[in-house]
Amino acid sequence: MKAQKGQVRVITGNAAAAYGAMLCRPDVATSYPITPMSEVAEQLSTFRAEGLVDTEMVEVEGENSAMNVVAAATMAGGRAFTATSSWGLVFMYDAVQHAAGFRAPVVMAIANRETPGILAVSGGQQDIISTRDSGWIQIIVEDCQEIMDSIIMAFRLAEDYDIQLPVMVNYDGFYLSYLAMPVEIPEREDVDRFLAPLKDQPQRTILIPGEPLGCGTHGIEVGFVELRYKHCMAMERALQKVDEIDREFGEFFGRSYGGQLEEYRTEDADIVLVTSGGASGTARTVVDAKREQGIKVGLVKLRLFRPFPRQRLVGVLKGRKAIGVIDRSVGFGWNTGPMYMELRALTPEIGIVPMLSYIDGLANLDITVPHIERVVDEVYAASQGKPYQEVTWIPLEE
Amino acid sequence: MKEIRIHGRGGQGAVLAARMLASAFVAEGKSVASFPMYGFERRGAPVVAFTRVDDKPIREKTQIYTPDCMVVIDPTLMKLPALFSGLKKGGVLILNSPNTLKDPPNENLSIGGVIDATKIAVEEIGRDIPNTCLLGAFAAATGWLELKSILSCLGEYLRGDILQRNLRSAERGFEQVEVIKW
Amino acid sequence: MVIKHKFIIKTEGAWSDANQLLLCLDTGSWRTVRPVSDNEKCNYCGLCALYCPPQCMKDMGDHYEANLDYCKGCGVCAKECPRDAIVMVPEGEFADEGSKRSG
Amino acid sequence: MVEKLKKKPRVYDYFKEKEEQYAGGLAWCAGCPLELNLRFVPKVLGKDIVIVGCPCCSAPILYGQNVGTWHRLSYYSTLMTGVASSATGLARYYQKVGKDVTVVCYTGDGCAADVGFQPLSGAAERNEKIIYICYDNEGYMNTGVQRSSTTPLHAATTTTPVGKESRGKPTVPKNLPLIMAMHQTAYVATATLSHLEDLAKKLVKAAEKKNEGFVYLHVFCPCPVGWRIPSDSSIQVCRMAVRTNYFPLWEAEDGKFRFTHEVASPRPIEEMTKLIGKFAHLKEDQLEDLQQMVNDRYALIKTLCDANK
Repeated sequence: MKAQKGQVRVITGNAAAAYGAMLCRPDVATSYPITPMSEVAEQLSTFRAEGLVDTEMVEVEGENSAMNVVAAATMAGGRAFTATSSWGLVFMYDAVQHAAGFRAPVVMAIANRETPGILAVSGGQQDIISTRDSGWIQIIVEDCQEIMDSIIMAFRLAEDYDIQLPVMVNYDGFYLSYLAMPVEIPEREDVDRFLAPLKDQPQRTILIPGEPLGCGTHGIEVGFVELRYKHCMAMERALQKVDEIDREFGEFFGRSYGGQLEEYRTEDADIVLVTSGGASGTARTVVDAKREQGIKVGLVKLRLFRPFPRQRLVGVLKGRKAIGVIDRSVGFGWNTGPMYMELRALTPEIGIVPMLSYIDGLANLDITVPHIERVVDEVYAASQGKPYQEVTWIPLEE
Repeated sequence: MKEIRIHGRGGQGAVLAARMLASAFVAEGKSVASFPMYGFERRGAPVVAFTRVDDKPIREKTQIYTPDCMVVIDPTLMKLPALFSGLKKGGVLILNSPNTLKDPPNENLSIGGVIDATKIAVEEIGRDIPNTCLLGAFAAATGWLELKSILSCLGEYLRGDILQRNLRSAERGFEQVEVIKW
Repeated sequence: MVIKHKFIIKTEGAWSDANQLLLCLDTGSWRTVRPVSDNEKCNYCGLCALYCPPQCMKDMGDHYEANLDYCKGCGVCAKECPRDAIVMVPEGEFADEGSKRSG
Repeated sequence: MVEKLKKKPRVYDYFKEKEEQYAGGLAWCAGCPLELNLRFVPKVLGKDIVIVGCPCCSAPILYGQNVGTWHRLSYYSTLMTGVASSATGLARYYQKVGKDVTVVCYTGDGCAADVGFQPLSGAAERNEKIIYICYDNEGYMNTGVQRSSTTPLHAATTTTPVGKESRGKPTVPKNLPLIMAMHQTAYVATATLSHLEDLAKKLVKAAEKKNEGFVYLHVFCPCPVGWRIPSDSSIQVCRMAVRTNYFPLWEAEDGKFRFTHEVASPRPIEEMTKLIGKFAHLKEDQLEDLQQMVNDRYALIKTLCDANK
């Protein structure tokens, strides 16, 4: 059974996010502006005004309220969507943790942008890193089509009875939010069909007016520990679930993204690059070019950041001669890239090989082809036993 | 090291008693550590407070599971099943109660200090705040510190007329406690 | 990892359910005084029951009596009674059936 | 033998739900009017309401403990920063699926006037169909009597102590009910526990007006422990607050004001402050300050009510 061919339209990443949400018919959604994602809110409001969807649009007065609105709506039994970016995401952080603790299956699109401290109305993944321990599932996508598809998959994941966890779909602010690309928009009934399995699952516990049921309770001593443990077990289950849903999406819509991560030309690779987000696309072109120059390099696109795909990463990184990690954010304290920091933790399982951390693409700076070429050359040199430096801030070395 | 566990209800001064006791031991050059354990603060809700005393600095940060001495500020707490859990053999009980104790409420108890601290507090302070009176009784029944150490530290916590009334309450606790040896 | 603990919370998230367990505090033990109503003075106006914060005044047909399991001895009933028919009496004087405060 | 009255107080006629929804023994301090207030609400509004609450004095009762719960009401707990917004999420979902549900927010002044004011104002401006009840105990009492923006002028709290250099709270309190009325939502009213029939009428009106838009009830709710009042005098303090015009009882429908209880000859503020320990340190000048504030605020609300005559 295959979905019908969808209508192809050239739309921005933001619009793709709005389409993804609209197609899943959320009961409640919020709109609040923040550069670079405001268009998501505008587009959703337009869909509502045109009657394309009957979502209750709540024009909240701030992101903190946005998260509280959608979390409550899901706990009442509804489907809810919201979108924000950096400063907005950290402003709602108490409610973000609250939603995760409640196991509220909210789906949130985030156009990634630098976080407060230094005003930067510009792209970077610091907001993902700043909320990586919030208990949310975090997915990072590469292009506009993947934004839309991932939001549809995110509802299947979040509302799955075995998961019941909120999901962030992260896409690069500016580089993807404003990037216009052809996007195939599936037919409504096909999305309904893809989400239909959720209806056959048991009904999750929801608020029932008049029933003596309290949503959110004092976790007292071991009761609290139980809930944290269950939360971690759900995260554990999400690893397989992400792969399953991606496979199912591929069989039905003809597009799949590898689930937890995607491997590109890693079969015989001596050295491997690890990237996430839009830079992964640029990295593919560099991998092809370097392959022609005889360097056996492969790419891992880290798509699922939380829960962290340890097993699959060990599978693809074990036995390589050297690894290069490009981070679009800063790991304060380790003073390396944060994703590099997490991959270092796999050393006991993948063996001690040179692992190089690259910080690039902050504050809208571009992770260019020459930058990535330099990474391949240095990682290759390191694999040949040449000395290397652990951390490279590429923009500062130009 | 001596471990003292104080049981009371919100508003009866259990937390303050633990702190005052700690200050009193410091007056005799001891090392101390004292902290309370309660959920939400509510007048009347059960509260437990801990004080550890030793010659060398205290490093443990846990609750007290094997107390050497129990101070029970509210007699109705005597019916709590786990009240005496972990009490060391040869333990001491300081109890605020109008009635004496014939036999020990727990087999590990060997000394009982019983006093109607509520009556003394109402007479001296005008309100049922029995904590300082029980500290006086504690000094007499355990002999672990002198009354004047307790009296000297009350000034850190109370002032003026309230201080004077509490000093008298502590003195009467010291003089009028019924010390029972089991 | 061998989990010995028997989970008490059956739901994924934190939910409490009165159908499973309705909790109740022994606030009656908080009292130091209790209300005593004088049937001669009381004209059964019901204000004591109306203003009682724990709403634990029992209607005895011609006067009200506090439910001693819950009454905290706050004294609002005595204060609000227009005919001063209720007096707050120290618990010590009730070493009888109603009191749980036998020392 | 005195003649026994036949009729019960009229307030009981307003009860839609006679059965007590809460357990008998609850963790409120002895004499706390908040306990009366919270037990009173579902009796008038009915037991099918959904209460939205946050950490505050009523949290140890409204929240369950692990699976156990202290009452039989449907309850949603959230953050102090998220009460009105969470209620919006619930109300909007129920409207979307066509269920007529009364969502009642229930917080103290710390949430409503301070940290949760932004979502409260947002929900009011959007005229969301919810009832927001604030019990104003003029400070953060659950955490130990710290000041809030509704703590009165010159009042002593643990964070506005009386000392050589300072004598209580130096600023006037935020006039939250009036601010909320300025949002011109469906219904705003003030109420207190000494005037239970007035409160009952306003809860009944709230249930109606909630179908048109946002309802805000501001309930004056003294804290015996925090204000240093004897446990038996909390209702008396409410009464004196009304009689001194310190807390006038009024309502505003779609921005039109009306007194629901006018005090013929208001008593001097001293008759209330003398009952309350947190004002015990007030000297003549501070007492005059407070009286002036009460007079000014009363004149303002009177003007608004007269404008509507």
